[in-house]
Amino acid sequence: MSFTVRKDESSGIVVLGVDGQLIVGNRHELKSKVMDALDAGDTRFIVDFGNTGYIDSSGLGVLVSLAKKVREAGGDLVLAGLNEDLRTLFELTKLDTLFQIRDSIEDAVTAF
Amino acid sequence: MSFTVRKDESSGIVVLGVDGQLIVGNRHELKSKVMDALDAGDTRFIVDFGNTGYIDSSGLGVLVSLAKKVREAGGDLVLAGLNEDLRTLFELTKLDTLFQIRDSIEDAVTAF
Amino acid sequence: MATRHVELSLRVPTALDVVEEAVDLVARHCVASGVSPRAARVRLRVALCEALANAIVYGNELDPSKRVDVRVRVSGVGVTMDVTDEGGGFDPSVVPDPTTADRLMETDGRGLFLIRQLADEVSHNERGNAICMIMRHH
Amino acid sequence: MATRHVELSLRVPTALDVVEEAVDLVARHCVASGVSPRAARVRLRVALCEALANAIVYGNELDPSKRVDVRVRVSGVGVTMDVTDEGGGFDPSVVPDPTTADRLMETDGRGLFLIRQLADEVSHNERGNAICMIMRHH
Ligand SMILES: Nc1ncnc2c1ncn2[C@@H]1O[C@H](COP(=O)(O)OP(=O)(O)O)[C@@H](O)[C@H]1O
Ligand SMILES: Nc1ncnc2c1ncn2[C@@H]1O[C@H](COP(=O)(O)OP(=O)(O)O)[C@@H](O)[C@H]1O
Repeated sequence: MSFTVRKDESSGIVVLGVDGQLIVGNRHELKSKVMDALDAGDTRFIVDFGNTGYIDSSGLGVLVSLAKKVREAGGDLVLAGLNEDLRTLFELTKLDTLFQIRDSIEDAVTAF
Repeated sequence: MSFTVRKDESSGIVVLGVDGQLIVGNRHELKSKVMDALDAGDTRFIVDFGNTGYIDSSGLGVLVSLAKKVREAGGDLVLAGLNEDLRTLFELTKLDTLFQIRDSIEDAVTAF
Repeated sequence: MATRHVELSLRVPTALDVVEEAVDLVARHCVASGVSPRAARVRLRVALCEALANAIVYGNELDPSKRVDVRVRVSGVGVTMDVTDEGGGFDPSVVPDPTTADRLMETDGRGLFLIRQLADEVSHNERGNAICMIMRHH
Repeated sequence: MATRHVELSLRVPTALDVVEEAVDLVARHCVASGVSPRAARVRLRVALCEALANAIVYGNELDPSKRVDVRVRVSGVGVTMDVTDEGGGFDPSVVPDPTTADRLMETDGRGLFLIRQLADEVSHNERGNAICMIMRHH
């Protein structure tokens, strides 16, 4: 379970990879990684769920909280790589109306 | 968990592969596979533990029982491919004195 | 497939960093007992994760002297998971819907809602410190 | 590594075909709790497998209305596994050594011996229907 941070070469967008779970026990790590990047001046973020197992309500909550902060800074946080089961979690909670959700990172890059 | 039976091409020796466990729940399968081959006239057997997880005392017991029957028929049953942990089980129970134990199937073929 | 299954109980310490381990253990057990890997991957894991987090945070109030008990039974019909904490309980009927427009931007309050959406049946004991979730095989 | 671990209990039906599943579940849990995979692969698995088989065959005499209870605790010192059946028990002090020349060709009688060789400490309750095995981290 770990989070990776990299910059997309051509666009300069920050891509955060969620490897494993995004849940109550580790969501603070993701939050601090995004906050660090915001402090460093980044405002465009993609969260890549291609290697994610599951997300709980705390994980959804931290995404909401981060999206608020990123938008306040004039940027956006776009979600990518969600499989059908993970996407269902966003649909059930109606958070699919709050986030831009794209199939792949390449698609997500064009969402900004 | 399954047992495979094949004949070594050049020697005609029956090679039994133990994939998974050889334990109380499945030892009868191994027994009947060897008994079938004995009935068909085979007397030389190698049991290949290269893909084996663990062996319990029932598994050891079935090997003892089969070795007796095979030797009564004038043949032998040689063990191969045991890792260090599995070999320890034979050493602890002194069954390493009862069986020919060889590192590889190629070595075991030369034991007859 | 054997109809009689191993029944699993876990005694979980009041610590959020063991939730993932407990959830994994239960999910793998359920798959070994015939639950579809697909159902176990997200649906079952998320429901159990929510129930455990609530038991640890709200039930046991992070008190390390307390424990959470989990009991899992797999039958031909489905999986039954009971999660019991040592807290005073709560009234599950007053938890609001987190999907209304005014609550959509909230960071909390989606746990019980998700459990109710993901499980086929959810019930609580009278005190409110035990939740029972049933997920039927589909 | 967290010092407080999930404590595992299993209620196992009296059926030999679930032994492997129960053993796997315990072994994976132990590894997740910090036991070395090497120790879990054969040593722990064989010891537990023997105890379960004895509980099912001799303790519960294959009576499907009976159950075997397994309790597993991992601490900083090692793993403690208790296996309890519903039988009348036995006297473990009279079980003979299976490695003597006259017994070497026997097909049975190596279970308890292996448990004693593989575990660091083995004890039984007075009735003889419960065995406690301790395997220390090395
Ligand atoms: N086991 C429990 N013991 C006491 N209160 C609980 C328990 N589970 C849930 N609650 C209460 O129900 C509320 C809603 O829980 P939930 O829907 O999971 O959202 P969240 O955990 O994000 O607040 C919690 O804020 C808490 O007050
Ligand atoms: N849980 C138990 N309840 C009753 N008797 C037992 C139990 N475990 C072991 N025994 C007795 O101890 C004997 C030796 O057991 P063991 O060393 O495992 O060898 P085996 O199972 O091959 O006979 C058994 O034959 C049985 O009589």
